[in-house]
Formats: sequence, structure tokens, C-alpha cells
Amino acid sequence: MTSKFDTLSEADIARIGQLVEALDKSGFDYLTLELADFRITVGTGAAVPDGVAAAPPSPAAPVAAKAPVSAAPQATAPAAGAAPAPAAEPVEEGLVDVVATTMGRFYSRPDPKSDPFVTVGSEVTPESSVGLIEVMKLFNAVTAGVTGTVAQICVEDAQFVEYGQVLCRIRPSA
Amino acid sequence: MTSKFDTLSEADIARIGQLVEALDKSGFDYLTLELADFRITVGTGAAVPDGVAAAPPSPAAPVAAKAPVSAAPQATAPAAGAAPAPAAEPVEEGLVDVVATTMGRFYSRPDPKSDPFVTVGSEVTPESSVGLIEVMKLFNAVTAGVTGTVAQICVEDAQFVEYGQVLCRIRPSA
Amino acid sequence: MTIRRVFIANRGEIAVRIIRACQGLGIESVLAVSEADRDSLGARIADRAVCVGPASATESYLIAKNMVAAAVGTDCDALHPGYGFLAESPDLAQLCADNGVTFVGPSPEQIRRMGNKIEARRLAEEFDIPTLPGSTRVGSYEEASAVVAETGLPVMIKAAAGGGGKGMRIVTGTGQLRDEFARAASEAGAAFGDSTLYVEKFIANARHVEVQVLADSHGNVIHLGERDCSLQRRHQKMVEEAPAPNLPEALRDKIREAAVRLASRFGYRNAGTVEFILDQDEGRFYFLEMNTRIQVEHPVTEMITGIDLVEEQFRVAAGKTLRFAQDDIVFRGHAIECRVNAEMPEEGFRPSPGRISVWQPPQAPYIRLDSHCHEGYLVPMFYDSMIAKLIVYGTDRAEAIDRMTRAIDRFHIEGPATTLAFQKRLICEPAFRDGTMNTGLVDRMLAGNREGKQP
Amino acid sequence: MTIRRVFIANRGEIAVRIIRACQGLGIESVLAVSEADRDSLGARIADRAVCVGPASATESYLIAKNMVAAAVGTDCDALHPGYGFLAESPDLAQLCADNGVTFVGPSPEQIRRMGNKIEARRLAEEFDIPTLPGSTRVGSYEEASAVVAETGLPVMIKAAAGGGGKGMRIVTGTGQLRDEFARAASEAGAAFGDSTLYVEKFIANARHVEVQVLADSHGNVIHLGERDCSLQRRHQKMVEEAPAPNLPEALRDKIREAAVRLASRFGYRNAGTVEFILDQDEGRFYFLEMNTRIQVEHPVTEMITGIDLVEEQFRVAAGKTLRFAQDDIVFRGHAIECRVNAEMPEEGFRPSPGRISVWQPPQAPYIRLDSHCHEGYLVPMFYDSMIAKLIVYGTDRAEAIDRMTRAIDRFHIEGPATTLAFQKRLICEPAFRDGTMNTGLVDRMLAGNREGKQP
Repeated sequence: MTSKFDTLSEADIARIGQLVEALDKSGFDYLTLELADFRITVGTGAAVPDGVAAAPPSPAAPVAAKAPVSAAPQATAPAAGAAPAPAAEPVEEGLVDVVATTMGRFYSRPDPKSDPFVTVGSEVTPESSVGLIEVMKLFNAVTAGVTGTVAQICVEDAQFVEYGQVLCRIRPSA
Repeated sequence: MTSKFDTLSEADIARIGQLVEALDKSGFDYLTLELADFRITVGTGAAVPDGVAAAPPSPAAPVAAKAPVSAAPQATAPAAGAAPAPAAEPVEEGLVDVVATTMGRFYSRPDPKSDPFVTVGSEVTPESSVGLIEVMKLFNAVTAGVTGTVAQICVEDAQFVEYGQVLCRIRPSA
Repeated sequence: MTIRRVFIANRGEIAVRIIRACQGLGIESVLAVSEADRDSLGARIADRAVCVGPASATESYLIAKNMVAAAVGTDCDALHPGYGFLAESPDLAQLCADNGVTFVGPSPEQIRRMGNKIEARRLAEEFDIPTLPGSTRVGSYEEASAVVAETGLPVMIKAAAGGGGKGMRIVTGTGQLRDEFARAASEAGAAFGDSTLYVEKFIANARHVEVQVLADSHGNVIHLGERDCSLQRRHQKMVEEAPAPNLPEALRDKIREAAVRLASRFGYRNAGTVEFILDQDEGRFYFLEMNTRIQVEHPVTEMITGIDLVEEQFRVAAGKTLRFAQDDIVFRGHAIECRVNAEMPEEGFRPSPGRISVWQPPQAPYIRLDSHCHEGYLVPMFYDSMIAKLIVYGTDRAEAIDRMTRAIDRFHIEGPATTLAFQKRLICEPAFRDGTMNTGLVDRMLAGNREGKQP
Repeated sequence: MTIRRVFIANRGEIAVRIIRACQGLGIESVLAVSEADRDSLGARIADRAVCVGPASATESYLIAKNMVAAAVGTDCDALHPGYGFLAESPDLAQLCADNGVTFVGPSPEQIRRMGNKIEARRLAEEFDIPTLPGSTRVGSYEEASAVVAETGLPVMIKAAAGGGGKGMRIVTGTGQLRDEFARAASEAGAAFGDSTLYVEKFIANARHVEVQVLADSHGNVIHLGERDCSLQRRHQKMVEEAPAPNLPEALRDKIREAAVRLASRFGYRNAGTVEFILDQDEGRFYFLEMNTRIQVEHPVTEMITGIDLVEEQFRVAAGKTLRFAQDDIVFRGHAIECRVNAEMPEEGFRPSPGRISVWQPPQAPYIRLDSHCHEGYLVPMFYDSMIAKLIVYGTDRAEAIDRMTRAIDRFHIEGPATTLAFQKRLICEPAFRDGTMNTGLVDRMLAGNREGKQP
């Protein structure tokens, strides 16, 4: 067996030193750095709780150890857009999410022949419809809720959306 | 098994030295570094509770979630004295542990009528016996290994001791 | 017709149980989750989880059209309702049928008819299955005594409107009937604003015995033995076992045969349970109702038969012929289940939701745990309080009881309070140990024995 | 005499298995651990763990006097040896006896006699149990042909000194004997510096069938059916099942009866396994050896009988009478076990120790996992490479095979390489599926089929 540090260059070692210094100057208690096959922890006091509290491997759950599966669609929808956590996608500051008030099929236009209710750039008022959600032939209009301009459309026409899924984002007018 | 260091190159040792220096200059308590097949921990005071990395709650183990059970005796011996981790008991600086070279029954005196081999304060040389460990009527002398004064006796006469258990601690003479 | 992807319209341990059956059969699973269940174990192990609404069940798990819309929207060809929620909703089954989704259960018609107690009772009588004498609504003393003349004494008089023992009276002597009737009527009126009463034969020494049946769509029906669920608190089952102890073999056969007859004359399909009340003194049994779904306590039947009931549900729902004839079923040993609820026995069993800080279940070859819980899991306040089903198998009933007792001792849970210690007391009761318990045991213990305060 | 506290002189999954049996019986457990096993799962769940030496087994788990000294030193009244290590050491059993510690197993004398292959063979013959013709050492062609005259052809000639197929020759025709003998002798001489050979009847189409017996100290002996362990790589079992498939019932009964006769004529006590080689072409079986301990593959027997073998070991060791007569044993369904080893099939199955980064076993009612591993566990390099036993039950063999196949697909392990994918290929082999495999299957697959490289 060759050097354990084969995977670590001199530069890496130096950088680790820098990290330690940087952290030292900072007011933080610990730093954890994880790469593919590399993990470093520096800190004071107790060791870093490894996210155990949040979602621990469950005795009952073979797969619980993996990252929590978001309830976001995996097949039919652009998952990121549908993920509950805004963090799922870099979101521009100050945009307002318009979310699905019920799960169902999203329609971006009143009928196949018409134009979409809104497109990026459309001006909207709180009452303007941004789309319809159909559940068992029952259509529910989704309204913008704010006055502003449509900045992003996050779902496609005729896509199945979940409850709470972000449909579009609006830049409120100042 | 030959030297534990077979798997570490001179260069490795040097690099570890750098890391230790970096940590030393800093105000931190410990540093943990994990590579594919290699893991290092540097620290002061209590060892890093490496619970998360080394011993996570196991799907297979209902009780694995509880704090790692030290292999130290729980019933017959003063557990703290036997615990492998030095952290188990505040230990005076610079003392040398004399540990059990085999598991068995520890005898502090050559025979019930004699005085103990050593008591706190006794002067010892590397060859001095500090006690006997009996396994199936076979008695093994345990020697001090250093020159100095007995500072602590950690086990009782006729107590069952584990392999590696600390029997006494010696303050080496300068 | 084969099932490729199934939508699971449920949550908690049964969702996990169903997903694992899917994995075992190579069927994809899509799980409905409310906002509160997004990160549940079920959501983690399902191939996909779909948020169908907010935490409140009435806005999520209880909306049939949403469930079916979600099943269709996620391209599922079947739907499993589990138990509770919409499991016995004819509408859900109908919506599935209308939308070309295979409902893993009986037909909407069968659910509807068995769901109607009067209709179910009529069916049982039609198939020559004994039903409880009386059980009719009475508005006056005269009507009441007419019923009594037919049923004989003792009878139970209770408010037609409500349950929970309110306005409940046991009448043992003819002389008391008039007074008891009057008191019960006024109590009922006061409690429910409706003084209509219900009179039925009272069985003092009763046991709850139910038979698991399994039927395919080709007219084949078998039973998988019976379960005894006599340990109930206010009609809530706490401990179940299979087979039923202390049952004369001739009587056991009669009960099993009656259940199969009901299911087969009725043309029933999929898994179902026929519930009976057993009069231990007279050695007679009476039809109570039929549950047209998989039941909470199905694991005890699985333990003594070696058959995976949920897997078989999928097979027969897909139109396959039963893989077993009645003679293929080998019953062996004894199984007991405790429903572990997050409740405080010492405070009237009020729910005790919250974060589970320690979860260390016992493990051994003959211990089975069905649960969706784990350390760090937050037991939500929105749903029922069952957090696990602890099931043990023994070569005989005594071994099963011992194993359960030790298993409970080894089950460490911190965070929510649970019913485990109380259930340990139950199975250690002499009446249970020697198999002579009846449906009144739990409530008697609670009423009489105040150590109930420190279970 | 009852057992209050037991010392477990073993490690890994069997230590965990034994500790859980103790918990089920209310027996305290003290586990021997080497320095490498201080933090093992066994150490965590045992009531106490005692460090008996450094990591190297020869300095820890293999020192009989230390084990007994530790048992005495921790006030244990019994010792369970598990399998491997000192499980079949007469010295350990003797030391226990000398120190008043109940050995959970047979007497030292019985271990010693069955441990001596010549003696064991003599005993089998004495009890009229067929043994393999030949199996004698020969130094010259003349001796060899004398043996052949008695056994008939074909015969196998192999080096008496070594194993691993070195200098192994199959002789089918009398004409070849002289040449083959010469070649084998010179090969053996070259390889082991000893040209002595071993001649025995060669069984081309052989299966490994073994019978589980259980005996108390009052002369009662029963069998718990047989296991088929024909899937072996270089005599290492990889997949085991119960019952043995494709066995004419008459033959099955004969084999079971022979095992019981051996154990009872021998006066055997505790759990044991009698191994036979089955000649599928001639429908005959021959005694191989008797293992005087619990065996790795005991779970498949537990799955089809519902009996906890380790618990029963403690009962009979404590002097209790067997709880079962032969007729009480109900065999149901089919069970299969895969020994999951941390090995690289594509590199000649060399061990692949290391840290387990992902450990997600499949879970379902009829899947059982016996293991000491968990995420974050470092598989030590000092001991054998078995990290788990994956066991499934099915109502029949086909269901068990399907269940195992899917269970393997669902078992996610990262860190060490494992044999699982290879075992999936094994159980999917047509010869295994239809139960016509023989002990040569695995090595033939490895020799022939080079997809073995990407299992």
C-alpha cells in the first residue's frame, strides 16, 4: 500500500491549514468539509452532530439513511421546480411563489385553442388567473395573489402538480 | 502482525505533523480527517466522540443508538479505571499506565500473607513486579516497565481484569 | 391483467407494509402524503411520494376524488386503500372503476352492502348465519318488552344515537325492564337529544372472534383461520392473537365454515374479515359484521400461516386465481400482536404525540415489528395514535405470551408515552393467560384496578 | 439446573444471534471481545463485554483457557461457543466441565470422537449408516487397484496431504488407473512433498444434504428436517436451503432416520448436524461427518419449523427435557439462505474488508437478516469475511427463490465488495431453479462462465 495521502496533495494539506486558521479567526465552533472520498472536521468542544437529529437512519427503515426523499414528482415534472423547498433551485430575490392550492392537472390556458393565461413578462393583478387545476373534471382557477410581472413559469401545460407545488413566480411591482 | 505503521509512509508521518502543528497553533480542541481507508483524529482533553462516523445507530441494532458500551467491566471492577479511553478519568499529566498483558485475575501480593508488591508511593524500576495475573492457575508477573514512583493503583486485589486494563499508573523519575 | 404501479392511499405503518409488499412483487409504489407526512418513512421507501393536501386528513387522505386523480395523474394502474381513511368507501372503489384503476379490494357494491349494518345482517340471515337476537330500535316500553319476549333475558338497552356506554343498561329480570327502560331513555335523551333506544340480547361472557377470508374473482374462497380480539378498550382492539384459544374444535370449524359460506354466497372478492361475537357460556356465535379490507391485525394470521396477505391481495386484484386450496393452508404455532399507541393510559389513554427521542425495538427471529417510526420521528397530532404493531410467534400460546412479555420489556421508547406497559399487564392477567378472558376484561381492569395509573 | 448468565466465546453475527436468544430467555449475556471488537454490535447489546485479548484470533478467541477463565471471572454459569473458533474444541468443553461451567453443546468426549474423521466413520459403520467406499490412503498402484476392485469405478484420486484440487484425478476406466495414479502421485509429491494418495468412490452427480438433530440429556432425539447445501465454492457453502428439493420422500425419510439413529445410538446431546453426500444418479447417500455445534445455516431450519434452535440449545444444556416429540414438528414452506461475504468474486473471492458506508437491507415479513453490521461499521481484516446471512421464507421453493432474488436487488451495501450479486446469479441458474444442481455447479460456473467477472 502506498501513501495514505495520495489523494491529498501538498496544496491540500496547506489548504486545510488555511481552513483551520480561517475558522480560528472566525467566531464559529466547528467546520465540516465533505468531498467524494474525503471528510474533514475541525471544531471546539463536542463533536459535530452529524445531522442525526434531523432524519436519522431508522431501525425500521432500510433506506431511511439516504437523504430524505422530497415528496416532489420524480417522473412527470421538473422535480426541482416542484420541490417544496425553495432551496431546490436558485431563486431570484423578492419573487413571490404562486403555489398549487390543490393537487391535480395544471392547465396553462383556458382551452387548447386559446393563449396561455400568462407568460413570462405578463402583468398580473391579485385576481388574474395564472392557470387552472383540474381534479376529476372539476377546474379550479389559480390566481396570482399579487400585483406584478410573471418572472418564471415552473410547470408545463397539462402537467400533474402536487399540493403546494410552485406553479410560477411573480416579481411584485414596487 | 508486524508494525502497525507498515501502512504509513515517512511522508505520511511528516504530513500528519503539519496538520498537528496547524491545529496546535489554533485554539481548537480536535481535528478529524477521514480518507478512503484512513482516519486521523488529533485533539486535546476528551477524545472526539466519534460516535457518528464509527458507530452509528444501526438498522440491525435496536440498541446501537445508545452510547457505545465500553468493553470495560461493569460489575466486578471500578469501570472507569478499566475503560480503554484515557478520557474515562481525569488522569494526572505525565503518568505512565501499566496495563494488563492478559485477561485474568489480578493479585496485588505474591501470597495472601505477604505485603502487596507495590503501594502508592513505592519506588519501581522497569523490572519491578507490580502484581500477578492468574489464568487457570498460571501466574504471570506484571512489571512496571519504567523507573519511577507508583502514583495510582487502579484495580483491587483478586479482581478480574481485562486485557489492556490499566492496573496502576507510575510517575517516571525525571 | 398485471399491476405495474400502485397508488397507496394511506399512511403510517400500513403504507410501509404495502410498499414492502410491492417491492417483494416488483410493483412500483406511489404514496399519497399529506404535508405532515412528506418526510415519513413511507415517503422515503416508496418509489415516489405525492403531496395530496395539507396535514388535516379531511383535506388530504379523506378526499376520494383527489386520491383517484393523483393515481391517474401519476400513471398508476391500481390503488391500495389500506385500512381506515377511505378503505371502506364505496365512492373510492367506484371512482377507481370509472377511471380504469384497479381497486385492491372488493367491488363498490360489496363495500356498500356490507357497510350497511342492516343490509349485512339481512345477508347473514339469508345465508343461515346466526345473528344477534334483538338489535332493533324501540321507541316505547311496549316495543321493548316485545323484543325481550323474543330474545329472552338478559338484554342490553342502549341509546340508538350514541356509543361510549352512555345510557347503557343491562336488564336481567322482567320486573326491572320498565324502570330501566325509562332511565335509559331519559339518559339518552339528555345525552344525545334523542331518546330512541336499541335493545339486543346481552352476552355477559363474550369473546370477539373474527375469521380471515381470501377470495379470488373466479369464485374460490378460503379462510386463513380465526383471530381472537377480545382485549378491547371501549371497542378499540389492544391485543390480538391467532388462533383463538380455548375454542372447541367443532365450534372453531363451524365459525370458519360460516365465514367462508358468507363470503362465497355473497360472491366476495379479495381479503376480508368476518367478525363474530362468541357466547362462551352457551358455546354459540353470532355474526357482527364483515370488514371489506385488510385489517390492522392481519400479521398474526400471517405468522401462523406463512402467507403474505398483502401480496395475495395484489394477486387476486390482478385477476389471478388463488394459489392455495383450503387444504394447502398449514396452521402452525401461535401469534400475538400488541398495538402500540402513543397514548397515556394513566390519563384516560389521551393521545401523546411528539418527537421520538429513543426508539429501540426488540429483535429476534420470532419477533416482528410493523412500524413507520424511527428515532427523531415526530408523531403528528393529526392522525390516529398507533405508532407500531409488535408481533411475536411461539410454538404454542404460552411461549408466545412469554416472548411478548420479554419483547415489551426490551422495547425502549422515549418521547411519546405508550400503551406497552399496560399491554404487558393485560397479557399477564390470569384470565388472559389461561384463555378465559372476555370482551369486558380491559374495561373491568381499568374500572376496578387503580394500579392502572402506573402501567 | 438453570442457566443464569452465559459467556459467549464468539463474535460477529452468531454472537448477536446468541445474545438475542439470551434476551428472549431472560439469561444475562457476557460477550468475549478482542480489541478489534470492543465497539461491535454484540458488545453493545450484550449485558457485558469483556476484552480477552488483541485483535488476532490466535491471541484472543482461540485461547480456550482464557475463555473459560473469563467465564469464571465474570461469574457465568454457562458458555456458548457459537460456531467456528473453539466450537468443536474438546479442550474448551473439558475446561468448562472442570470449572463447573455448563458447556452449551455435547460432551468433550463426543466432540473429540466426532472430530476424528476415522473414528466418526467407524461409528457410522457400527450404526449401519452407509459410508463412502474407499477413502483410504494408498502408497502404490497395487494398493490403489485393490481399493478400486472394492469400490468400483469411477474413483477419485487425490493427494492425501493437500486440498484445493491439487493432484486430483478422476479415473473412469480401469485402463487409465496406472497412468493416472502415476501422474497424481508425482503432482502430489511436487505440490506437498508427499506423494501419498487418497482413493475414494467418485460421485459425479452429488448433493450435500445434512440433517439437523436436537437431543436432550435424557435420551430423547428428534430431527428438524434436512438442509441442502450443494452450492459450494471449494467446499465453502454459499447458499443453503430447507427442505432439500427433489428428494424422493422415501429417501428423505431414510436420510432423516439415519441421522437420528446415529445421534441416538451415539448418545448425543444438544444440537448437531449429520452431513451426508447424496448420489443423485443412484439415489443413495453416504455419511460424511457430524458437526457437534450450531451451524451457520441453522436459520433455514428455523424458518420452516418455527423453532428457535439456539433457545432450545440452552434448554437442553440446562438439563431440560425436549419440549417436542418428533410428531410435534410441523414442516411448512421453504427457506433459502445466502451467506453474504465481504469478498470480490471477480478477484478469486479475495476478502474485501473496510468501512461500510451504506447498509440498507431489505425488509419484509418473510425476510430475515442475521448480521452484526451497520452503517459506519469497519469490517475487520482479522476474521472471516461473512458480514450477514440473508434468509427468506416462501410458501414454496419457487416463491422463496423469487423473494430472495428481489431481496438481493433491494440490499444496498457500499464500502466492502460482497458476494450478493454472484449469489443472485447462482439461484437464477436453471439447474438450481429446478432443483437438479450438484456440488460441482458453482466451480463449473466460475471455470466456464467468465461473466463471473462482473457479478
